[in-house]
Amino acid sequence: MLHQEIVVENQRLAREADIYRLVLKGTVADTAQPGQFVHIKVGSTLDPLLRRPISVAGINRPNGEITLFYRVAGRGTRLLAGVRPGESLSLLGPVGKGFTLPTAGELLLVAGGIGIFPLFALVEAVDRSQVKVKMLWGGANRDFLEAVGRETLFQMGVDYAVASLDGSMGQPGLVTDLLASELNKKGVLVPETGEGNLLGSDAGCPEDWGRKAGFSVAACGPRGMLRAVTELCIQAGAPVEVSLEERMACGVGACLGCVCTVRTTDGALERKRVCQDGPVFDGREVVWDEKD
Amino acid sequence: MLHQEIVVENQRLAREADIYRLVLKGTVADTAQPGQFVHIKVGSTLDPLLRRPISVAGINRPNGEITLFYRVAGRGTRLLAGVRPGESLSLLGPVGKGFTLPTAGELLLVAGGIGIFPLFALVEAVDRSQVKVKMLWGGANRDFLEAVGRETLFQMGVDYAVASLDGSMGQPGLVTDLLASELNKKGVLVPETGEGNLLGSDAGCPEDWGRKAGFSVAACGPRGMLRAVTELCIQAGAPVEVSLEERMACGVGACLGCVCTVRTTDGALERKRVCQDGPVFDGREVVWDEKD
Amino acid sequence: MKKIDLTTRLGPLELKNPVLTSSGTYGFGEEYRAFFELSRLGAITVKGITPLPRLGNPPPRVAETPAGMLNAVGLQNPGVEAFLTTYLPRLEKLNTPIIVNISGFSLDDYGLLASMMPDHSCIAALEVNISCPNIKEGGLAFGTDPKSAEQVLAVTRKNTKLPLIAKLSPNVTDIVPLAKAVANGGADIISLINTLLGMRIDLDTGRPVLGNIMGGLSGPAVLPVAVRMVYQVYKAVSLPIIGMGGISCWQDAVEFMLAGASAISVGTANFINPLAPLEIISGLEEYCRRKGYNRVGELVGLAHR
Amino acid sequence: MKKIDLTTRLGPLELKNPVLTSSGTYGFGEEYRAFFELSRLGAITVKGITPLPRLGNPPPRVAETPAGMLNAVGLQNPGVEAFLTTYLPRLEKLNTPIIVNISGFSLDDYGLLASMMPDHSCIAALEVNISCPNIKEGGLAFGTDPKSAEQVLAVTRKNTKLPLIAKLSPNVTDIVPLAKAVANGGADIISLINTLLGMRIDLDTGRPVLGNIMGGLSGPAVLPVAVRMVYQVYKAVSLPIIGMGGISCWQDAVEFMLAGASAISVGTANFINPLAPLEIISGLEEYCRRKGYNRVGELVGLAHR
Ligand SMILES: Cc1cc2nc3c(=O)[nH]c(=O)nc-3n(C[C@H](O)[C@H](O)[C@H](O)COP(=O)(O)OP(=O)(O)OC[C@H]3O[C@@H](n4cnc5c(N)ncnc54)[C@H](O)[C@@H]3O)c2cc1C
Ligand SMILES: Cc1cc2nc3c(=O)[nH]c(=O)nc-3n(C[C@H](O)[C@H](O)[C@H](O)COP(=O)(O)OP(=O)(O)OC[C@H]3O[C@@H](n4cnc5c(N)ncnc54)[C@H](O)[C@@H]3O)c2cc1C
Ligand SMILES: Cc1cc2nc3c(=O)[nH]c(=O)nc-3n(C[C@H](O)[C@H](O)[C@H](O)COP(=O)(O)O)c2cc1C
Ligand SMILES: Cc1cc2nc3c(=O)[nH]c(=O)nc-3n(C[C@H](O)[C@H](O)[C@H](O)COP(=O)(O)O)c2cc1C
Ligand code: FES
Ligand code: FES
Repeated sequence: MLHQEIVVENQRLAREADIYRLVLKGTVADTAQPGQFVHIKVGSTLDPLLRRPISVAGINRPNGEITLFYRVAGRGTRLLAGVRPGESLSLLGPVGKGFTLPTAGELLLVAGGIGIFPLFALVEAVDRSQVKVKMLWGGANRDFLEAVGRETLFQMGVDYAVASLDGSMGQPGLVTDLLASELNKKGVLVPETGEGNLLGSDAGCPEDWGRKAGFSVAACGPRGMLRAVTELCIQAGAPVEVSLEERMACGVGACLGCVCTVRTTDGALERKRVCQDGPVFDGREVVWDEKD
Repeated sequence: MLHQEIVVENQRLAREADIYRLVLKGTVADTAQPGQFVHIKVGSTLDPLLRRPISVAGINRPNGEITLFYRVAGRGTRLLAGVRPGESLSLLGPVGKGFTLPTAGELLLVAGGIGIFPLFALVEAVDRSQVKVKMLWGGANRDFLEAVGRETLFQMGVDYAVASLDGSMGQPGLVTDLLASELNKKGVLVPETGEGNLLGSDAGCPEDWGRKAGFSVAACGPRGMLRAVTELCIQAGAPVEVSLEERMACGVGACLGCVCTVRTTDGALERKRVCQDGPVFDGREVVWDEKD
Repeated sequence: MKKIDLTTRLGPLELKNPVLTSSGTYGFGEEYRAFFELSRLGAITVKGITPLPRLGNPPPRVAETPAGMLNAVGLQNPGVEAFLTTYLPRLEKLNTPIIVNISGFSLDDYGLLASMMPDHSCIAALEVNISCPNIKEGGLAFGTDPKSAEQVLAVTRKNTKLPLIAKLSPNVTDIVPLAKAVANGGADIISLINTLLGMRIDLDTGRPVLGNIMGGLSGPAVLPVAVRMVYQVYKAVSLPIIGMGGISCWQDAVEFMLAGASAISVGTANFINPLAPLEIISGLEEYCRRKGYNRVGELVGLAHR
Repeated sequence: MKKIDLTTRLGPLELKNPVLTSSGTYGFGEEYRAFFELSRLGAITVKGITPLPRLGNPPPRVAETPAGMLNAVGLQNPGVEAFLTTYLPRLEKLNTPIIVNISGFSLDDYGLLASMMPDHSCIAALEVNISCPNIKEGGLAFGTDPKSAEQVLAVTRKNTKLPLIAKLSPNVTDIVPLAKAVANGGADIISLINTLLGMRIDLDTGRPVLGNIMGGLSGPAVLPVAVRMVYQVYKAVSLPIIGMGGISCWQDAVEFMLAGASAISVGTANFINPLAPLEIISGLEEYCRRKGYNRVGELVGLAHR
């Protein structure tokens, strides 16, 4: 669980976006699964104190390498950006419950911004001779999308569609618009009743169209987007898995610091640990409005 | 006062002793004086928090370079040891009151262990065509002395004698033994009266032999050694300057964190700031037993 | 190599070494099983247990601070019944003394919790938490008023034969009267410190970071406050002390023992370095060897000479 | 570029910007003259002044802690007479409002100090320090008992027309009663926090590091405790607040203002980065610009929405 791994590469992808690709050699690659993350000690001193969770975006078992992508968000990731090839990093992991790997049918991936990173690992892991994979991806604009991963997507040879807020690339608008069209195309989207919230239970799901149609959805991105994706999937009766983020301390399930609220099948509220019970959850069980 | 200087060299001198030579290029060299120090920010985060004081050991005005020597003592100096040429460091300084530069007569330098570092700068700065300079230096053993500076001393071409605790190099014993013989040779040492403490005032000085003989002493090393050196100099009636160390915060005289106790000429006790009123003090004014 | 005696006596509680893990930072032990053989620990203190199950506070529950962290978990726990039926049997298998941290909102709660804890299981002691800052209903209030603190200990004492550890809050003007009060109430051991009350505000939203607004500060940042309190309590009260607050390496552990702690407990540091407790055990041993002590117990309180 | 109004009103005290430097960390100003034009500061608070000169505590007086430091200077200062004759004339030349921090060991001391401070000089306000942890004779005692705190402020009020700032200690169970007490006593402004009581022990000697054994913890480590207390006092008392404790960058300053501080003060951070106060002034300005505020005062207390 605790590994000292060697930095093979730690490189900025593009000036504007402040995104780095980090390749690490060690033993995490042996067991990592798409959707899991590693918990990284940045810096060698007591400040910053806590480890930083970064999703596994690529798993190269033969080479013993994992690939991570990260955005410089604050002090910790800035320190991480200063690490050089040949140095080593302390990793805890791989941690968490990853995505379900479908073995047949169709897998729709929905990514918001840098939420695409863990989905790279999923694309790689799925047997694309058996499963049809399509990626829907939204971001602010062309520059961002180019910087973050268009190239990677292209190299993966996966079918994809993009949306950008300013229309500079792909369809103007949100990635959830792409998803809605996709579901419409499939004819599985139940028209909204206007009766409000379908979330938090299966109750609102009128029919199991999506599941029957043999496709499922996996999504990663900002919370608002994941909520919208879940709503659409409920309307479409499609299984949906979402990867959540929460501030973390231990990363192993011991501190109860990283919880999200879920509604269990019997309707009771429960707090689950994003680090251990997730980060991937069934979208339907997540209580999207957390109040008390 | 606040400088960002470029690391030209940061190199371990010897395996066993964990001593580094650090050469920095910038503007401190323009004004630094022997005995002064620079206050260095180690690391880029909030831990360790405080700057670290390191004496200026070499001043190369034409090249705009200063040389520092430091021993890895703890977390801060360990971080410093990781800095690479080409990186930059934040220095505050040069700070403090350095050694008096004699222009004639003889200057006896007395160094204990790594206390030799600031004295290197003094050797360099003194006009040796006018002033006779001799270095007395003590350390634990040959390995240590070789590692820390025998080579540098040799290159400086200064007259020197060494003492080592285990006798593996030079005279067996303490550097203060060397000083006592030196003073005896000069015939200036008053035989001890056995009446005890001469420290803390000029009162105990029977005659001004040393001063009259035109020589003075400058010393740097552990507190116990400096005290013994001062006692000998008082017996010899010789002016003595000592470089003190104290834990520091601001380094500019603002926090009153780094004081030593001195007795003023009228006999009153006073607390002086090592960073600003020192680090070099007249040995006679220092109150060596600090109690309340 | 000289063998150092690491056994540690805390009043009625004897442990094989003085290194514990702290309540709320070590789950129910199992979470750290992947890292090493947990039986090597002096003891494991489990998450605070309340009479009824608690959902705890809404997220976010943690925030980082300089060399520290805030938490506002709010005593999420399965409740005493689920603890006894589901968790205790699993704890038995860890082969380590277990200290159960108990938290109540009334004197009755404490009495009830104490009376329900079996005294022939892996449970080696109860840690009476009168100092949790993350709940509105009580907790901290018991920990800041000497009279209430004494009553909590007294009622707990009446309901169990297990060794009792009183866990004190640092959020007080003077720790000594509290320490004396819990001693009078019947505590066998004092543990300190719990977390310091703190908060952070998010610059983007302009709102407090934590769902619960305020939270408890732990980690290296609080170490000097904790060492000071251990020193003060050691001087004033004769009960053995379990010191904690910011311990992340053996040097910190030695500092606490010199200040007066007979045992120490590792909390937040587990999150950064799960091997910290083991490293501390060997560091303590090595320090004793270097300094010429035969028993780790010889360190206790030396700074008071 | 939109101009942001940085002027700051603290009751009777108006400052050109909300960034001050803290007592005991900024000497008598002159020590920092080499770094920038000191008149750019909102105000400078000078070292605590007592009626008689004080040698202070024996060294060592400082110790480093994780993201913080301890000090036990013990109020070394030249005494009020030397202050008035030697230091005040030099302070006049700095062209900046000066806040004089006063410390006493009795009510009379505070009355005397207040009565001796001229009200037509560069002195813009008095900061009444009832919270210094580094002296045995009093100081902290005044700062932990609401009744005494009120009396200190009342006697000070009676002896001066200058704006009065009451500086509170964080070493209390509840900061709110203290804040209310100094408000009743006649304080115009509340400043908080002073240092937290802490200590460290040297592993080589086995003895406390500080000459005075215990000392005051300051620096980033204490920031979450300070923000919490500003938040609590803002909620409970209507006086303007000067927030301090661990501020080292503009982000920290914004956090304090959102919590309820009308001005902030930089202490320990000066030791590491003497330019910190200037960087904070421009950072605050830039933040207001980005967030669309016209006056820095609009930030005050926003976290309470
Ligand atoms: C399971 C998981 C997987 C993640 N995978 C990736 C990834 O593959 N690539 C990537 O770039 N980022 C990822 N993140 C987010 C990443 O962990 C944070 O951006 C990082 O911890 C910020 O650290 P910092 O010190 O740079 O920023 P800080 O200075 O700590 O904070 C900067 C900003 O980041 C936010 N933040 C801090 N901690 C977290 C956190 N744990 N989760 C979310 N936001 C946070 C804060 O709200 C703040 O606004 C993941 C987070 C989680 C929980
Ligand atoms: C004016 C002055 C000039 C100095 N010049 C040199 C020099 O040229 N070369 C050199 O190697 N060292 C020099 N020192 C000592 C050097 O500053 C300390 O060794 C260093 O700050 C220790 O930092 P650290 O983080 O590595 O150790 P820490 O982990 O902070 O402490 C390790 C040990 O060093 C001691 N220490 C900590 N701070 C100081 C301090 N300010 N002064 C003395 N001891 C301290 C502590 O007692 C502790 O035992 C000088 C000190 C002063 C005050
Ligand atoms: C996430 C978290 C949860 C905690 N929960 C509890 C608890 O339930 N009961 C308790 O007595 N202390 C609890 N504590 C306090 C710790 O046991 C310990 O006293 C404190 O964190 C100081 O030690 P540290 O700095 O080593 O973490 C908790 C601390 C943290 C960080
Ligand atoms: C070395 C030092 C000396 C101090 N002296 C005083 C003092 O004389 N009077 C006072 O009211 N506060 C004094 N303080 C407290 C500071 O003014 C300030 O309240 C505290 O350090 C918290 O702020 P910081 O974390 O930014 O330093 C002193 C602090 C330090 C570090
Ligand atoms: S981060 Fe500790 S339980 Fe998830
Ligand atoms: S270190 Fe601040 S006065 Fe010397």
